[in-house]
Amino acid sequence: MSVGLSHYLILGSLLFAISIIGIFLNRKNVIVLLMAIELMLLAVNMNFIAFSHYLNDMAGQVFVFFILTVAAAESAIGLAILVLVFRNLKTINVDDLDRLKG
Amino acid sequence: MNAIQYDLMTALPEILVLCMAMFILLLDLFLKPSNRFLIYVFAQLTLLGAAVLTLATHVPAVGYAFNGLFVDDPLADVLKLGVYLSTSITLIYTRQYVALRGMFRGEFYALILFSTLGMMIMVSGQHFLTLYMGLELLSLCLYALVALDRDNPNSTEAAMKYFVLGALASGMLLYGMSMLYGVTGSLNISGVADALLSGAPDHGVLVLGLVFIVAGLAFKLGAAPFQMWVPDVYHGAPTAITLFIGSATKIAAFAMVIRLLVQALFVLAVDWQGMLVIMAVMSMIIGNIAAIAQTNIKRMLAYSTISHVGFLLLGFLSASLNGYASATFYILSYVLMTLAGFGMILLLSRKGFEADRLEDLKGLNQRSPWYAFLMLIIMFSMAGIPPTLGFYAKFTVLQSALQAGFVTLVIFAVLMALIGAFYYLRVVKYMYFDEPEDHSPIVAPVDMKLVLSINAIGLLILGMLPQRLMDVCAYAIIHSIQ
Amino acid sequence: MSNVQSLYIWIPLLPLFAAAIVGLFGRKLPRASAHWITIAGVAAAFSLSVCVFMNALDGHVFNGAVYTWLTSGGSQFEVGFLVDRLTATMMVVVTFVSLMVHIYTIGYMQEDPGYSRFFSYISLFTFSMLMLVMSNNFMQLFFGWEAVGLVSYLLIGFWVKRPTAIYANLKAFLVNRVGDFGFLLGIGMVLYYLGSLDYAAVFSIAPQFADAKVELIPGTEWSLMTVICILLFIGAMGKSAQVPLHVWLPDSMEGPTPISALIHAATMVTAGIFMVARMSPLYELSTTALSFVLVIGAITALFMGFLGIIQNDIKRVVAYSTLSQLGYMTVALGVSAYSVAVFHLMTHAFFKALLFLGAGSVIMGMHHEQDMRNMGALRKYMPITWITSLIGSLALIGTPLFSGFYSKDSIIEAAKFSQIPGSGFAYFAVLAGVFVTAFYSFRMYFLVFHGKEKWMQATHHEHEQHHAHVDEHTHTDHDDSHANDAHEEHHGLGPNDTPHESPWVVTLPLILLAIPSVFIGYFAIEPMLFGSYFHDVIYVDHEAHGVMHILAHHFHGAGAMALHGLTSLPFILAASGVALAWFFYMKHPDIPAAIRARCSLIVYILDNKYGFDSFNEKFFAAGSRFLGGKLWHYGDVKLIDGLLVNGTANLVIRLAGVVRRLQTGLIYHYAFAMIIGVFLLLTFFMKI
Amino acid sequence: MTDLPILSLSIWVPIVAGLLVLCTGSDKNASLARWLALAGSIAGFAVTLPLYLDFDFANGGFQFQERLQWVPAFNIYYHLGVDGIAVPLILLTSFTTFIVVLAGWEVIQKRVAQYMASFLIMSGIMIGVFSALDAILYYIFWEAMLIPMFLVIGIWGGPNRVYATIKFFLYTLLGSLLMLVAFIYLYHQSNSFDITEYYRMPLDLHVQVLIFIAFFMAFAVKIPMWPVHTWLPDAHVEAPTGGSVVLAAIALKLGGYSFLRFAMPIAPDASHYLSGVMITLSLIAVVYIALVALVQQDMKKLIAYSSISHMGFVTLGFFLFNPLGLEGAIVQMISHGFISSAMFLSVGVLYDRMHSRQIADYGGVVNTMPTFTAFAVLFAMANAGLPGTSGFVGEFLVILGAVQVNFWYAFLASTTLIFGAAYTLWMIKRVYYGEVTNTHVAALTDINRREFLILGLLAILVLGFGIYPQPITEMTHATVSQLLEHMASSKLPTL
Amino acid sequence: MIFQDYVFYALATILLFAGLRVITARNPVHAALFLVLAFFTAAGIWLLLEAEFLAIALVLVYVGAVMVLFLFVVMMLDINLDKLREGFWNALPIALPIGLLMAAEMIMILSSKHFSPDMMSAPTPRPAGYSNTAELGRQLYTDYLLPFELASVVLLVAIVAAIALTLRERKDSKFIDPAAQVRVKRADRIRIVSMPSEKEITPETPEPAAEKKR
Repeated sequence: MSVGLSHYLILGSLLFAISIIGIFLNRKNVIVLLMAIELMLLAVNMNFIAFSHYLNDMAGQVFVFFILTVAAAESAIGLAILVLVFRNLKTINVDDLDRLKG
Repeated sequence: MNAIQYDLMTALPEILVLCMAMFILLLDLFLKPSNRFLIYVFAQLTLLGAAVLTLATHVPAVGYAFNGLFVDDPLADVLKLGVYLSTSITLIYTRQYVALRGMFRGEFYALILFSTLGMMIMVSGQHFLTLYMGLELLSLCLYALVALDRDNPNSTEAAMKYFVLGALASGMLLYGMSMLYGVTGSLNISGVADALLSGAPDHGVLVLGLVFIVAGLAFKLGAAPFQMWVPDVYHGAPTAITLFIGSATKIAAFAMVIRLLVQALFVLAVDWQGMLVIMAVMSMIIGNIAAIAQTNIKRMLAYSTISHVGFLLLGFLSASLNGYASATFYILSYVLMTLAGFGMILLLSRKGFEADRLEDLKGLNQRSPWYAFLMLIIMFSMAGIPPTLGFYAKFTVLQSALQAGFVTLVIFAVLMALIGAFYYLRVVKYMYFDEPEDHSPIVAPVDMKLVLSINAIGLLILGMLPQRLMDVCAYAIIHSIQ
Repeated sequence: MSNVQSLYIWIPLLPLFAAAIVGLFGRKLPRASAHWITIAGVAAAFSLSVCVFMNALDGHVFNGAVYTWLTSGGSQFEVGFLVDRLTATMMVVVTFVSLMVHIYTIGYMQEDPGYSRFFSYISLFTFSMLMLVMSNNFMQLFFGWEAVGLVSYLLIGFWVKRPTAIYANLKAFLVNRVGDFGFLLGIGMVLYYLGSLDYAAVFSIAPQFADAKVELIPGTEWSLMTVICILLFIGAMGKSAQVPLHVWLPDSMEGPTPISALIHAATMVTAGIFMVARMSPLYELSTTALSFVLVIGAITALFMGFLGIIQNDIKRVVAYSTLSQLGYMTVALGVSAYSVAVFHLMTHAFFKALLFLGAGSVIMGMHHEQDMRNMGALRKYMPITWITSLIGSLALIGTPLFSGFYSKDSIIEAAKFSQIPGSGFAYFAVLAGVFVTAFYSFRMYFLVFHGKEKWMQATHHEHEQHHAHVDEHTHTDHDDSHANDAHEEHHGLGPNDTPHESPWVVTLPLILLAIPSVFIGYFAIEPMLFGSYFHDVIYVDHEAHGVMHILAHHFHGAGAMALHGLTSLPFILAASGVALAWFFYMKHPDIPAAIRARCSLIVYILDNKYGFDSFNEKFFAAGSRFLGGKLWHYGDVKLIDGLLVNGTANLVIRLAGVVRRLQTGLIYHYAFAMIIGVFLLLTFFMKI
Repeated sequence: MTDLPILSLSIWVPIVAGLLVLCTGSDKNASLARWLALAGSIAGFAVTLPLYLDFDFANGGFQFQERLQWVPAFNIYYHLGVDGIAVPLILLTSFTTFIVVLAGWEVIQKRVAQYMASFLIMSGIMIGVFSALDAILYYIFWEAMLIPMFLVIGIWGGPNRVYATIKFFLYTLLGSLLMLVAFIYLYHQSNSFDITEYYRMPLDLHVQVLIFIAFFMAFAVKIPMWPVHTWLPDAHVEAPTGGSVVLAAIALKLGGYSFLRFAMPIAPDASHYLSGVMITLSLIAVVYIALVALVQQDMKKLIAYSSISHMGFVTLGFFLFNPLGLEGAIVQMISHGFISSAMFLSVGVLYDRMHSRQIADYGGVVNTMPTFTAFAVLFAMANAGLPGTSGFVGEFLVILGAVQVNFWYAFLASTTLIFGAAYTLWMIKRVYYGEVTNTHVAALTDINRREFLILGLLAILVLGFGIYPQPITEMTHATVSQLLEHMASSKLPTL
Repeated sequence: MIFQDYVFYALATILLFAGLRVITARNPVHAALFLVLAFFTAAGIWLLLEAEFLAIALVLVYVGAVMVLFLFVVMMLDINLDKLREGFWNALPIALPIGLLMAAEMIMILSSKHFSPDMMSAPTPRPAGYSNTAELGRQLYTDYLLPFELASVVLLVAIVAAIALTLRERKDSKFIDPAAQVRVKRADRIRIVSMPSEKEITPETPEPAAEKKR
């Protein structure tokens, strides 16, 4: 079976599924949660690049470029927030982040 | 590729806001604390200037810029004006609040302006990429703003939740976009629409993409089941930021819905209608019912927002211009109500006192009949009782949904509105029927008092004379969507 | 005669104005003005009524509207007058008795703090009664009907502090309302089927509906006229206290005596009789209805008489005699002898008013002691009262030549000759009633005016006994501080007091009433019963109900009738009744007690008035309250409010708790929700 | 006819007056607020008078029409107009406002301006309901009325006021929201919110039935009909006297009026189709509620239940579809306005003095308050439907009308003669008659001039309309016959 | 293209394995490292797709910056790892079905005809002189100027936000601002108070509390 577009897309969807399972499993550890989200973005990027390649259209790659950029910025802010959380609550255990509920 | 269009004129307001935001960042470094208020003045001037520019460049036609990535149509102008107005009002309401909490800093205003920019981009985005960038710009600013009250564990927790879930939602949105890109071969909204109209691309993949896009949008709007962040973030964020998240950003999210679902994916209307119905129903149930159990006003208003989003979605169901116009009317009305509602909380809060519990409103009528009256109007407006703006807002969306034949859904919606009325009434109850526990005078700057009064009374006046606002919405929709 | 017609409106209005003036400003005006104003009003009404009466004797009939009350759906409801001989007769009787009572009241109520109020009420009553009798349509009839009920209510409860009085007035009103319930439905049927409420129109069209049927209960057919007549008669049963709606009348004796005379003997209670007489063109169309009327009347006549025997309260004896006499009148109606009924109504009005006022005079003399067992030998102290009461009693029992004889004997004769179903029983009942009437009337007479002066031994334990029959829950201990009010309490005479004759304002009406009680029958019988007096007013279908013809055939003049009466069965019965009373209460006063002890069951039944009161109390009053309580508790509070309204609210609140708990505050749950949301959306909308 | 926009004046004069009163602010200016409110209410009454004086009795259609474009996007007009049914109710409203202002004169001591203003504003709004000819305009007035009433009960009410007022609000809101849905539906059918347009529009039976049910929910709650009546006793009991008066005298009439204005003419076939149900519910209200009233221990509750029972007559009259029933129902509405006001005011008079509404706390009031008792008995009699009082007229006509439809309807309806008298007079007996039962009663003082004036005015009206009700029916006559004519013709689309 | 297929399968396998390890690794540090591995393999796959610049950028940006940042944070924060892993597998009964079902659905959809090689055949390979980087750059600075500018703003916001959130002046630090020292004026340091040399003792009127405290 020769590798075609579907393969890349399926790879992407599997990554996506893994990230989802990851979110479920690593529910308490925010850092791994963020990593799972990174995986999800990776899946997206995979899709974009595959499409871009098969459509013969650069737009997809451009999009990925920006996703990478934004993801970097996002990580910075996210980790800053994480640091704040740790400072204020002395934990990053998600279970302890339940002051706000109901 | 055509000749690249660098029509900077079209994006003049955005450019102004960007420049001013950076200017404020810089200015903040050189200002003595006693002159900090200049930042505020500049921020307000920026918004004013942007409004002037938007109006000045306004034409009743669709104009593209940046190679079709950016659009300037009447809808964008109207929504941008809404963004300016609500941001400006936000700044007025929050000035004292942030000053008392040590947040009166350049970063705050810069971030507000950056997020305004993000919203403007979202409003004017004509390309998935533009929309995404605008969205992320907004989101990143908001994450930071929510956490800006650094030593407050509630804010931090709220920021953490907002961030994680926001990132997840972005991921979903992107996944959806990637699918659409793959099927249509275009990232441009009109390109997608054209591709969908011209051929019969793979419907299954389209729906797959659609599901993820809808999920991403629903998150931003706060529609169930993607609403979970709303109460916690509204509650945990500093009230000033809550006000901002609750008002202006909803306009941007709304714009994105219009751009993506209506303009790009109109062909899939049958599919997204079904999704919106489910989400509308769930939002109305969860929003209205959970709000009843709240003791915190911010939280209650968060749930109220969710239910309002449910109503807002009804406007889209008819998939007609009339429906979009009614949704536009609804979102603008909602923003005005939310501004006033949170404004009232900000008015009552003092240094070290948030005034965000329902009990804090006890006996407001005795402390200040005028503000109690204003809050009364706000609450009845939110409940959709005439003669307030909220009534017409609900009326327009209900009529558009009924026009589309969703009779059962409309009846369900009014029943939910009935449940919703209960918790608004409870606020009135605290204000009017209880004796005050707190007799401290209400201290606030004059401009805030004035604007708040105008804002609340405006709900009443617009409720009696809604035609102008309706005209604006209809105008914006008709001239922007083919 | 337009000058006479314009007078008509003033006849009811003058008493009304008097009532209004005294009622509104009575407390600010001098005390005496209350009676002057009202007496002037009633006197004027009386004199005008006499004019009208004379005019009517000339054969003039007036029937016209005063104003249009309301127009609706093609029906005009008017206020108007029909003045014919029947009306004129009633007007004269009403205004005359009313005038007498007004005068009498000056004496009777002298010390009462509600003096002006009382005059206002009785004047208002005169107005209402006149409106009732003068009406030319059903609507106004109903107005008068209820208005007299209102005044009756107010007057029975005149002494507002007395628990018994305010119990009695409520009871009177409600029982009357039961009657009115039927009456109103009857009016509704009349309007619907006969198309009008105007007497003239209704009477002229009624014969066309003689055979009409209505289907009230699906599958059964009823004669329209029977339904209408019975419904209307139910109204009469309430007002004229026929069994089983009689229960209010004895209790109404809680009111001041003058009104007992005026309202509960002479006028208001006869409104039902008047009404049926007025409706004779309708009743003649339904033998079934007449039969019903007859049987009810007969039962009332006999069984209410029995109750008179065991009463010790002087007013109650008279009250039961009134009930019994109303039964007689009803019997007369039932046998289509309407004119006889009206005739008896008239004579009864005089002698019963006389008896009541006499009783009132006795009560005054005894300082508001009403128990006959504490009286005796009063003829020495109150001669005028004694003589007039004797005349009244003689008239009541039907002593020949007295007015009561003529009317009562005619009824008995009419019952005897009637052919309609139930007439046999009725004849027996009225005959037996004669004996009973004579017995209890003279029992009262002997106990009060003859025998020993028993008030000397009277003790106040009687006081309590008096209250034994009153309402249970309203009975509260009387506070002696209120006893200074003369009319508030029953005192009786102290051991050292002696009864005294009443002032002239009291005795004058007695005398004036005694005159017609003796003579009116003799003079009126021929024109009223057998002449053309009621010719165009009362309609009798002589083919079907020919009683009057037979009576006329047997009638040979008033004098001859009296002579014949001496040998007739009724007279013998009456005489034996009197004799028995004399034997029991004068000769061997210990016999009644012995009988009482022997026939405890019968006494028990009679004491409980056949159980009507307790049945009503337990079944209707308590039943309604029970039902209402259950409906309220289970229907409103539990089901509608509890389950549906608050239940829904609670459900929503509980749901709110559940939804709220979904918001766990944990990021991962939120993320799960989002993912599951996407998953479900995808699954639902997935297209392959 | 004058050229003045009488209806607009009738609506806005009291509202503006109310706002002015509100501006007097705190209780420091209480007496100013009172006088201003009195002047406002008198002015409000005065401007409604031309409606009667200039009324064209022969015309059954709408008069005094005003029509301005309002929200062109939805073809909503500021369209006012009245017919013979609305005018008496408008007059009743403006008059009752005057009474209420007087009644609250000394009784209300806290937040006087707000109290007075609420009633003035409410008056304008309710007149708006009676005169609106545009469905949305009507709806706005209809709902807006809830707000001041909500506050009145909640602020000045009794101990359980919060429950009562929220119940009142939500109950009524439930119905009216469904009505709104019906309006929108009709709008989509006709592209108009003009009520007269709806009258002409043909509709399928099942559509009519649905619309009728939606209207029914709104109006039946308001009237209220069994089984959606339970808000009323609570609201009445907890409301201050003025609130009870307005609720009973006018608010309930909004429902009755609306049946005539909307439900019946818009869905005539459904009305006929469902008339059996409606009559059954009405009769349940008459009988069931009367029994329930009998056992009430609280005077206001008793009167509230009596109101429901009387309103049962109104709905009964409507659905008999004959002129007697219909006019009887209208007269009943007007007369109930006076009588229930008077009854509630009477309770208010007692409550102001003793701060109890429990029947058991009273007894022998007549001894200390004779004048007042005279009034109370008069009104009780009127409540019991005594001829010569206005209470009789409506019941009489409705019963006459009911006989023509079905004897047993009339039979059940007539039981009110007994039950109505029973619960009213039993209460009178327990409260007013008898010995003075306790020291509180002994300390009572008779009514003052102000109270005398109020009760006297109402007494005159109660008697006046009892003796001469023709002015009301004269006014409604043409409208009623036109309505019945309209009802007689089917609106089903002809195929 | 057989070779490329093998490469694809190999890389894909590693990628999926790395992904799985990311989410299951006991230690967040290991997770981060597996993520790095995943990114590397992904970059490899992207090379197959002729997205050379992005492949390099992924490694540089992500591995070089983001992942390092992750690791930095992980190590900086003193975290009790065991606690975080409590009940780790509890969620599996939900996670696995949902994840797998979702994947199945997506795969079913994505393996549609539309994406099959017949419909969307692989483009012809680029000529040797073709520069993916140049092409990307050209588009970035022309067609996608607006997002490019926005990206810069996003990064600026990230900087500002990160600083605003985490930079704090420690209260216990003894930092002295030299500029403030230079700028100081006499009036800031001393205050001349004129006091009467003698003062009557007035015990009745105590001094205001505020002054006393000062």
